[in-house]
Amino acid sequence: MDDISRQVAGGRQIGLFRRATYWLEPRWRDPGWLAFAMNRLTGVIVLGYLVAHMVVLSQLAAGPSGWDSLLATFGSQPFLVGDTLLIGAVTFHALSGARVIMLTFGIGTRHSGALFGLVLLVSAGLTAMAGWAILFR
Amino acid sequence: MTVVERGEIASGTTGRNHGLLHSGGRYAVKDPESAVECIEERDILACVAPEVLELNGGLFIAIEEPELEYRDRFLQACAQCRIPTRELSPAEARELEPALSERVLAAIEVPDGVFDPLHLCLAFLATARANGTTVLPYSEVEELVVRGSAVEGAVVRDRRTGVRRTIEADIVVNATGPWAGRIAAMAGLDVPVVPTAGVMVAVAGRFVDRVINRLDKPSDGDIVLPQRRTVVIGTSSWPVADPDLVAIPPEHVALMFERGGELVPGVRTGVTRGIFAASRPLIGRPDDASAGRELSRTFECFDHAAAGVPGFVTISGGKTTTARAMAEKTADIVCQHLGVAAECQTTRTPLRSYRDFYRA
Amino acid sequence: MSTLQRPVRRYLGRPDSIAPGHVPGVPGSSFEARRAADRTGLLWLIKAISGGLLIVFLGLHLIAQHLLVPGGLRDFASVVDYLRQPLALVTETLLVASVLVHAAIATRTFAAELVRNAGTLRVVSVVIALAAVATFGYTVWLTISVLSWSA
Amino acid sequence: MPETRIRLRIWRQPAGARERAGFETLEVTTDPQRDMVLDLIERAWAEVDRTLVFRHACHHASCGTCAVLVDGRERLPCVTSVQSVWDGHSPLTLKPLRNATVVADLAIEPAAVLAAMAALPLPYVRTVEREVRECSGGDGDGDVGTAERFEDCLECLACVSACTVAGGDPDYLGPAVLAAAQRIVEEPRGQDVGRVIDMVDSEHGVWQCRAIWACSAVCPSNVDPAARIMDLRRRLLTGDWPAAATTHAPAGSGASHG
Repeated sequence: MDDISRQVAGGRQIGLFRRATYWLEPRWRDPGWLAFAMNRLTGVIVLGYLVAHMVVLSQLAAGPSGWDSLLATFGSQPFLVGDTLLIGAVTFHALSGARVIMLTFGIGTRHSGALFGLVLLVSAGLTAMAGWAILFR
Repeated sequence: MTVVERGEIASGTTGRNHGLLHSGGRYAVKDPESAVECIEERDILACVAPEVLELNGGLFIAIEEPELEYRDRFLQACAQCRIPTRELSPAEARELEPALSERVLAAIEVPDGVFDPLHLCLAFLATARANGTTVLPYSEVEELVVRGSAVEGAVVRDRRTGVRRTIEADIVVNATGPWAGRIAAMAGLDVPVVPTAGVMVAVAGRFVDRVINRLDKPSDGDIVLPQRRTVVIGTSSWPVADPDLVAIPPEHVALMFERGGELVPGVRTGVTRGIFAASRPLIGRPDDASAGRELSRTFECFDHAAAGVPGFVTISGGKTTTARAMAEKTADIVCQHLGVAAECQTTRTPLRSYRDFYRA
Repeated sequence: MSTLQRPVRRYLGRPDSIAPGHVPGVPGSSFEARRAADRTGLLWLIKAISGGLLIVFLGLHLIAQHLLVPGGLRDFASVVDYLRQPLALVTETLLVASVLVHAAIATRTFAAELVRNAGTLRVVSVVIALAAVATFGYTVWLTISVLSWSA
Repeated sequence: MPETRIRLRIWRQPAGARERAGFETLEVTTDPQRDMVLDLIERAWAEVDRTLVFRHACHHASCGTCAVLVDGRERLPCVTSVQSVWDGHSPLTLKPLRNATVVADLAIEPAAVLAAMAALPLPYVRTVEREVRECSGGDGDGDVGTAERFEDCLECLACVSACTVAGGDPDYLGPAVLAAAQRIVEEPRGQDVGRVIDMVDSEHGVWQCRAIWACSAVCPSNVDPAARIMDLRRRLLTGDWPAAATTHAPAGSGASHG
């Protein structure tokens, strides 16, 4: 933290709880806030899944019999629904990240709110398609 | 030295004006004393505080036939007051300022400028702070400390904490503009200051870069000047009893649009950004206040020692443009009383950046 | 192309625009010392690039591993056949690598918001980096053990 | 529109002390079509409670002192008409800006952020751009490019208040300072661009912005800080900033000092 930041701080202390939850304080009138909060939430969800995915994949080390017996459970309905939601989180997170990158390079800076709307729309569409492919095909 | 301000810096009259850095042209014909003060101060500020000034110049333009006769008297008066002028053809004027009315008959360029009231004040105060002055905002003078017949300090309440404390002082300077009467009364004195309000209207759209004045004797709504992406139309005049809360007569507002529209037609259809009024401290007696327009714009410094109340000086009247000159005159009197033989340097000492006011 | 040299030298080499000196009025504010420690721009760029790569590799992964596979899940033999193809092996490895890089940088950003002390933050960053490398190591080991299983 | 009564639910916080802070309702008369919200605050002070502390100066959006939260949204009350924010009957809630220390009631202490602005420092005068001049009618386009005007930023700190990130980290330089830095990079006027670039290219500088864009949404003065922060990020990644102070400082602009 350099001296300019220390001056900006000007004695305003922010506690650990607020530092951990500041991004959840709603600003419904600013779509960018929702984009940021959902980006984080979906990020955490996907990270959580990846850890679980790693644990599951470690069963491969137990050989074919161990692994193949798992397929039935992971192919069951609740898991498929879970997978669809997961794809929703991933697509949203990816497109929301793309939005930030576009804005950083000056693309769509006049419509940052609308860009978020587009991200929601496209990710919902993709998720619906994936859901159809997973659940009904 | 301590500066005590009742609210935020410049929350009084000085903060709430249209920010015209007078070249003096407005007063050259009718109030030459004021005009000379303005042009001298304009040149000083342009060199000591360039950072907070827009120096795009100003135009006096004639719209109607009768105003053409005023042109020669205006040029002659400006020459006498050493205000540099340059005559432009109507076409040249409209080339520089395309938003001007098509009916421009004559145009004279003068070195008017525009300042930002708050930041000009902060520049002065930043320089004062750098030289050891303490600035106390949100601190209201509730009483003067009068011992015998002399004023020896003031009782100040910090409105943020409610704490009252007394500040002892060798000399108390009453520089409270239209409130000068109220403060002087605390020492049993009466100063001839007449609070005279004037309405100003801010319209969205930077129609002009220069200050546009009407080439005529001073009248209501005779000025349109730029402030960032807006223009401000001013002003009018009516005496007010209590400068704390000025009720704006609607007809004055309508007059601003109508008169301002004659100079820059675009303002009539512009979006109103702000309608505001502050009361100017004009020197004079209430009875001649009805002719508010005629009261001189010059300033006056009352050394109340002469009235048997030493340690108390009132400075009032004047314009924001001539604030430095007012301070110089007051400081001369204060130095006399304190036996200080310093020579004024504020005409050539560059002001600190207003930003330094916020530095530790 | 010449302007691109500047970010490269700024973030990777000796930045050309080291502030000549002290900022008057702001105590102890020479920027040189701080400059070297602050490559957040580079971190952001890597996060963005890895994000972009993720979109590609995850897309391939979803298609190759789930969409084209009947029932959506590969049994053990199918996993081995798939990983035997060199192209699949490369894309899956790059997928894991970019996920780990992306997640590591993002986790560090979270940590930077919670941790006030610069020293502690540096430690946490190193821990996160080690965790990512360790995870990558584990996936390499797992892949090898799966491929060698059938041999 | 006839005069009517309006209740102002104003945050009161004597001497910034949080424990004695709370809302108080002051009622004043208003003509919603003509009054601005600042007129109501001033009337509440003058007629109802003289202890009310609030910041104000110019009353026409040129000084930036009066910014407050009106029903939770950052606004300049001096240019916010009552009819544009009032539904005609429910009280209007007024609170001091977020992410700043409260001096008392509605007044905040701007020094922390403005000291950082002073460290840049952004010259206050700039050259007039073509698109800003309303050249209605007439042939010429005036003297765009040589005439001067003040920077758009009023330093009112509405953007800092609206910034979610600034709410979580006091060390974040914030939209106001970063937008000012971008203006220096865009129009150096004799400032040391390299030093400003070093200052903003940091953990608590442009890279902490999350593209929320609330700052640009509430800015009352056309600064669009979010787009300027992103412009700085783009410039840093592509090396697109002037090596030295190439453009001369226009006449009368801030001499580099301090």
